[in-house]
Amino acid sequence: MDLSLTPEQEAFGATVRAWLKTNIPREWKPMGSSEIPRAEQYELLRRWQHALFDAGFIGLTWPKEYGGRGLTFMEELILQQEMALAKAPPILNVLGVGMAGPTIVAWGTEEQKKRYPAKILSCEEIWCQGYSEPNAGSDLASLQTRAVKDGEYWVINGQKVWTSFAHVSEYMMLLARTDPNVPKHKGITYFLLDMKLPGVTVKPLRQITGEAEFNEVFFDNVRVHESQVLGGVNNGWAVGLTTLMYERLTLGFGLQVRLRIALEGLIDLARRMEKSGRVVTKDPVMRQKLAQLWIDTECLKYTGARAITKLLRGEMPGPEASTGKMAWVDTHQRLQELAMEIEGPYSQLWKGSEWAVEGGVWPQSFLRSRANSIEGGTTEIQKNIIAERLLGLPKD
Amino acid sequence: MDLSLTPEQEAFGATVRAWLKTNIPREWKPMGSSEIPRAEQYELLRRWQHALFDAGFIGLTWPKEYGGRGLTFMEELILQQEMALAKAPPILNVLGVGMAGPTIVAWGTEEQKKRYPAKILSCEEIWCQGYSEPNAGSDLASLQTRAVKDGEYWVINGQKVWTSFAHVSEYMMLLARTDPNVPKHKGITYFLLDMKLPGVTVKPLRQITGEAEFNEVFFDNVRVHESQVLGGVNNGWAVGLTTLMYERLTLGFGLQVRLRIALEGLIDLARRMEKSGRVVTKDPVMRQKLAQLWIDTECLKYTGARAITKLLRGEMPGPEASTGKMAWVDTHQRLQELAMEIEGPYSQLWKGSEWAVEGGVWPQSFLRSRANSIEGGTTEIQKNIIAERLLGLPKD
Amino acid sequence: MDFGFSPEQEMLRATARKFLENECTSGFVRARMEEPAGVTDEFWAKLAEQGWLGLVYPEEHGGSGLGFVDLTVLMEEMGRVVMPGPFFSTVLLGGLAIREAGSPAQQKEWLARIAAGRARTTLAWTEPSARWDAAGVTCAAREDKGGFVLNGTKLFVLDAHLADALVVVARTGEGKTPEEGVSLFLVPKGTRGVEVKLLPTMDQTRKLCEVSFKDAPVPADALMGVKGRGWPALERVVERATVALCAEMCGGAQRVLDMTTDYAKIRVAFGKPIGTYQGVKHKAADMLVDVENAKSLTYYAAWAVDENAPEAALAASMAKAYVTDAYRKVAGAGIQLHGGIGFTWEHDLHLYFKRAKSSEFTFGDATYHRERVAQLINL
Amino acid sequence: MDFGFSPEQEMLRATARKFLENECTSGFVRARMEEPAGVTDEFWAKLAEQGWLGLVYPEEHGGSGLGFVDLTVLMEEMGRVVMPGPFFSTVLLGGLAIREAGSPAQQKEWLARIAAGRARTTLAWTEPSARWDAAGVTCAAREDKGGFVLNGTKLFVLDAHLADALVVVARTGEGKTPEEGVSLFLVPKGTRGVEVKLLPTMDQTRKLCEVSFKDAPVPADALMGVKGRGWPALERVVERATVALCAEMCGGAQRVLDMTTDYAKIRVAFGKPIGTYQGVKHKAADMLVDVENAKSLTYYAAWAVDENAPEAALAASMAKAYVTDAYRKVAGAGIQLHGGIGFTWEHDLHLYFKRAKSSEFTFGDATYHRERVAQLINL
Repeated sequence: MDLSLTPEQEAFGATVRAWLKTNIPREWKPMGSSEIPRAEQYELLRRWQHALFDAGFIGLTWPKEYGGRGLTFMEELILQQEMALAKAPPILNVLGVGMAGPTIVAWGTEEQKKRYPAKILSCEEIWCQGYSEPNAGSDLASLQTRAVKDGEYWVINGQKVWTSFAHVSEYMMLLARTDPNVPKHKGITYFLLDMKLPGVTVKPLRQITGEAEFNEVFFDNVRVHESQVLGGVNNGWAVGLTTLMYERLTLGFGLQVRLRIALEGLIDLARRMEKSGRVVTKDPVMRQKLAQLWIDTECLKYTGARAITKLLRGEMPGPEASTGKMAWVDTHQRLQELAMEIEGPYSQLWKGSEWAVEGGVWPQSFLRSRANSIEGGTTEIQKNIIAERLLGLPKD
Repeated sequence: MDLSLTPEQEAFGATVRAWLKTNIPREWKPMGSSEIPRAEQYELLRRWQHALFDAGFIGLTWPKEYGGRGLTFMEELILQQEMALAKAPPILNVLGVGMAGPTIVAWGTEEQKKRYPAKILSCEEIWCQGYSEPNAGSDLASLQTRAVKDGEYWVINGQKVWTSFAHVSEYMMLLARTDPNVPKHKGITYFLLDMKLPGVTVKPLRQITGEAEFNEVFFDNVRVHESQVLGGVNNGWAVGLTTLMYERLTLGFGLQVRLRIALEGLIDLARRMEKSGRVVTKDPVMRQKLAQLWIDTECLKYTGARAITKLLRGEMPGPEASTGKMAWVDTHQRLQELAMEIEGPYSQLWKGSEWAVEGGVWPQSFLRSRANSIEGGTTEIQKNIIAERLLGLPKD
Repeated sequence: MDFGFSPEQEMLRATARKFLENECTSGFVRARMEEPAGVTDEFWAKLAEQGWLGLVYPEEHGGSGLGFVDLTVLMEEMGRVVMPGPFFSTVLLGGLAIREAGSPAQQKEWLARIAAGRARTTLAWTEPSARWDAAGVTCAAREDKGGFVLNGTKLFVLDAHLADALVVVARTGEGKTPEEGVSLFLVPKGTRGVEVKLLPTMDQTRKLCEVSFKDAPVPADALMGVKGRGWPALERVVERATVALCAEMCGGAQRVLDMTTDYAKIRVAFGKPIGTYQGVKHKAADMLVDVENAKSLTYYAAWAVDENAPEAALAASMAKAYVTDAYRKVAGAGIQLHGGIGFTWEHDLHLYFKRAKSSEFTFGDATYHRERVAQLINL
Repeated sequence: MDFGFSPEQEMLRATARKFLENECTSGFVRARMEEPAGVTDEFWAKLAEQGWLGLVYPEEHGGSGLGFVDLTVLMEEMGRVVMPGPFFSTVLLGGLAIREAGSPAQQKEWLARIAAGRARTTLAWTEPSARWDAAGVTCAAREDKGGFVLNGTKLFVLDAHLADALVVVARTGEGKTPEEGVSLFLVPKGTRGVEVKLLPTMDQTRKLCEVSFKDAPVPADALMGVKGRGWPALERVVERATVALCAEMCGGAQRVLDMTTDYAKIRVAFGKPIGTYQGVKHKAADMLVDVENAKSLTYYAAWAVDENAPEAALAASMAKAYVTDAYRKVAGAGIQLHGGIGFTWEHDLHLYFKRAKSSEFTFGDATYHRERVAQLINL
């Protein structure tokens, strides 16, 4: 057991650090909370990701022939940590890099693998994820969007929801039902869908923060060529699952470090704010809460290190990989609640109030954090999965 | 809405108070925690209950003709409060008074009603409850103890478990299966079982406190006369449910006041103990926990008052009656956990240690409190019941 | 002892339920959220017509002379529809302060107008320090030419932009304790040197303002009660307003529970209504316990303030501590059990979630009130 | 970076698992609970034979020279069977104190004997004040005739009744800080004026004693290290022992989770295994998260103390705070999910539940360590 790095890894970290020092855009303002790309930042983030790509600091674990670096998860982890410490901007094409790319690399034809991954990394083509539907929330496999074969084309009709980035995406990872006459998991196909095809309509979905980070996407007789099927007809459930597993792991690294940034922001906040005339960090009750968040945040790092160690050893990730999301959600939501508690009445002041603390960023990230326990599988579903897959408890 | 009492009720309270002042046995030592009668106190408690009976301070709401006073729940509540304030000993025949008596009054033949209730109140005959079985925990109705008709007698074979007081009881409320060929709720009969009948064997069951408060009871061809059936053959489920409802309400009054006594004991403890050289009640973190317990304990009182008001008005008790047990369990278990936290390392010293705080009573009541969320229906089952019966959520 | 509502109170509830379901629909609330006023003159007139603006004021001042238990019923119903507008600020803050501390002339001048819907008021108390104790009052009232001159900044002032008069908490002097020297002033709209600025808020159904005083002159008769002795009256007002707020929160929490159980009965996942799953059932049961307990403590507190019971302050703090946590938990669980739909702007859940949050930090959060409980029970 | 166990460590785990399953059965544990000794000579000899008593001592003193990560593996396995007896007190408290603070002669005299199973030791630190800080050390060591005389009372001393020598924390003087003036003494069994009294405990697998000193004379060479400078060494010992305790707790928690999931698969209610119900599933998932997180922090702390990393003290406090809560919650949930059977003496769950509780209050509870974390991160 050893948490220290090899000289080569140290050197890689130093290279990243040095590069970040001079390349983080001046216009970028870290906001002291877990950050989700916001519409007004898209252009800046697009340039930022392209710069990362040019420098070779993205897609580290992807094969070289498809635009990656062919490195290990260790370098990925080091990169993520350095980015976090430097409070670097997030990646804009997060679903492309975290999900679409690895899935295409895993399941794609040689042609697909040559066509898509590199442009995902460079942010030339942004991807969104077409999984969720209004009537299939937690029960993803009950999706109803239909694809019917017509010559060389599939004709798609239906609706997706909660589609982040749909309005700026070039492509969508689309799950559609191609055989309604078999059990629900078996009749689903995974399509690489061009968002500019006729019949695709994107409608922003306003959320409780007042912003429209998500969208509804409607398909009205959208004709997709059969070459855009990924991993074979009616094999979409298996293809989609790969992505989900991969998503949890790589997003996991990033989540922990961004949580750490948020926590440092919170502690700064606590040092500045007062309750009943006493600085918040000097209040014994608040110290307990802050310390617990510190412990929980650090814990995610070591749980992550255990999971990566298994990956690096070529073993299957164990329970520690799957519990990470639940622990992250719980910690992040508590962190955001505590920010509200620290701000007290100030938490009520929205951006635009000149009295709002830090421009009102915390109330907004607090509201956004409520979705953490819903998006990417509700906490309830996560617990079912953990109980059934990891603990072997019987299915209902 | 009015929490104050009528002059008559005030007078009744004064009478009780005056009587308690001179009649609480000198040997009785309140122990500062929610109290369960302990084996070594049985004789004292038997005399105590008989004295209460002679004074007319028990069975207040029972009909006069069966040994009761024919009063309302209001007088019962006042009585319970005065007993609590005076730190009076608990009632020994708690299952007889809380469950058996009211059920017999509700369902019994005139003969049964003349025979049993008065002796329950006077503590001449102690009752135990034969519901739980080893393979029918939460799923009570799946009980397997069999009763087979043989002439005028029913022949009982089977086993009960978690039977408090079985070793000192004269009678048991016994649920046994009399028809195995109908759905499980429909083939159960309620018997008034004489514990001295041949074939009844009581075996103490040691629990995690080291004491044997509960028993296993075995039936080996026990012959019970058919006159001992209560409420009709195969009607036992309905009869048993009455008792459970009644139990929750009347035990509820007592539970709240005993919780209040325990809380006062806990606060006394906190005033005496120190953490890192500071009196516990001056520690801001502990003050939060103590205040929360105070609030939760008081809350039970007002929730109870709402339930009683409905009873007094002749309405069905609403949600507030059913949520009481869950809230009580949660509050009491937290109270006991807090006692351990306050004692710190002292919580490890068991009775017999001369360094043990208050003779080691808290660690023992802490351990005992773990059963609160299991006995009388687990918290999980309570939540199912609340969700289904009160909120109307669908059954599985 | 009778710890339930009277037939008259149940009738008030039924009337209020029906009125608000018709008049204060989700569409109405959302329209008001987008506007500075947060209320329409028409709606306000109807509240007056119902007699609710003067519900707890004496009949001699045009009120109905009812008590806080009655008000509790009304507040629950208002919370149930997250009613926007200056009801709370006018009736429970400004108006109640006038009732508690105002001179007979001030009461006569203002209460009847409030009850009739012809005047709106509020309380300018907290400052940028966001303190709830007397030490937080630093806004200065200096005696000058037979009157006073106010200087300082008040923050988080509810609906000040709508108020015809502000009750201003200011310091006229220093004493042995921070409570000494606190005075209340009745400052009408348009007073020179008073600037009101509306601030964007997370809970758009509650409008908060900054009120700044720059050498604002007020006449001697603006003083409410005895100079430097305003704190006890303020405490009484806040205690009562806190109880009313708790009732409003109870109503909101109950509504979230109702919406959630309704949804759990119809939303299907994995072939069954989600309410079939214990994961949902157990959370719903927890919500019910929270809601019922919240009500018990609130009703008790309402009774205690009505009776001027010695434990009224304790009862109010117990209620605020519990109800704050309960509403926050219930509103959060409501969103969680609704899943994605509960996170949309379109669904009403966020209105409750945000109201729960704004209420949490009004008059002190749960931690603050637990510490107060600890003090009041002499820990 | 490699944050997993080595093949050798995995082998140690397999060996320990097999050995303890055979030798430290539930029957063995229960028999030891009933006796004052809490261990048999035979069992102790076998621990020595396995090389575990000297695992973390240098080879020159008969140990294996392994580190705390190796020890973590062993402690997890010992916790898994709630192993009774003076392993913890001898190896992690007395022995480690001798290793950290003892003179070369003291180390030579004692460590090899401990490793060989021929001597048992413990640490007499806490007093009736139950404080974990230096201010809690009031037991007096007065210089007298070239040696020292001890007076005072130590409480909650693990296994003192079995110890061949006590490491006694006593005060030889006052300084600017409470830490100054704290000294350590190595006091062999049978020293005049030393009285050891075994106290009945809730967790019968842990034997606690009162040790009182009445003018107990100890020679000058009983002093360990520099007079008045014993506190830093004691802190190091306690930091390491805390990490070892956390590992033991992790092992216990994992075993409770295993028992509970096994039971949930076979226990039937309402016609289905209870593990089918979300009420059980979700609790079990929470338990798993607690257990895995507890391990992550413990492994990190073990690595940090092995490396003498500057953050070792922080890592130890983070681990103790988290693991304490985790084991308590997991053991409680284990009983709850077992229902009635989990509340019986016969079932082993209570052994874990009680060990969780005794461990909670050993070296400070979660609240204490969270405050320490707050200090160490400069809040």
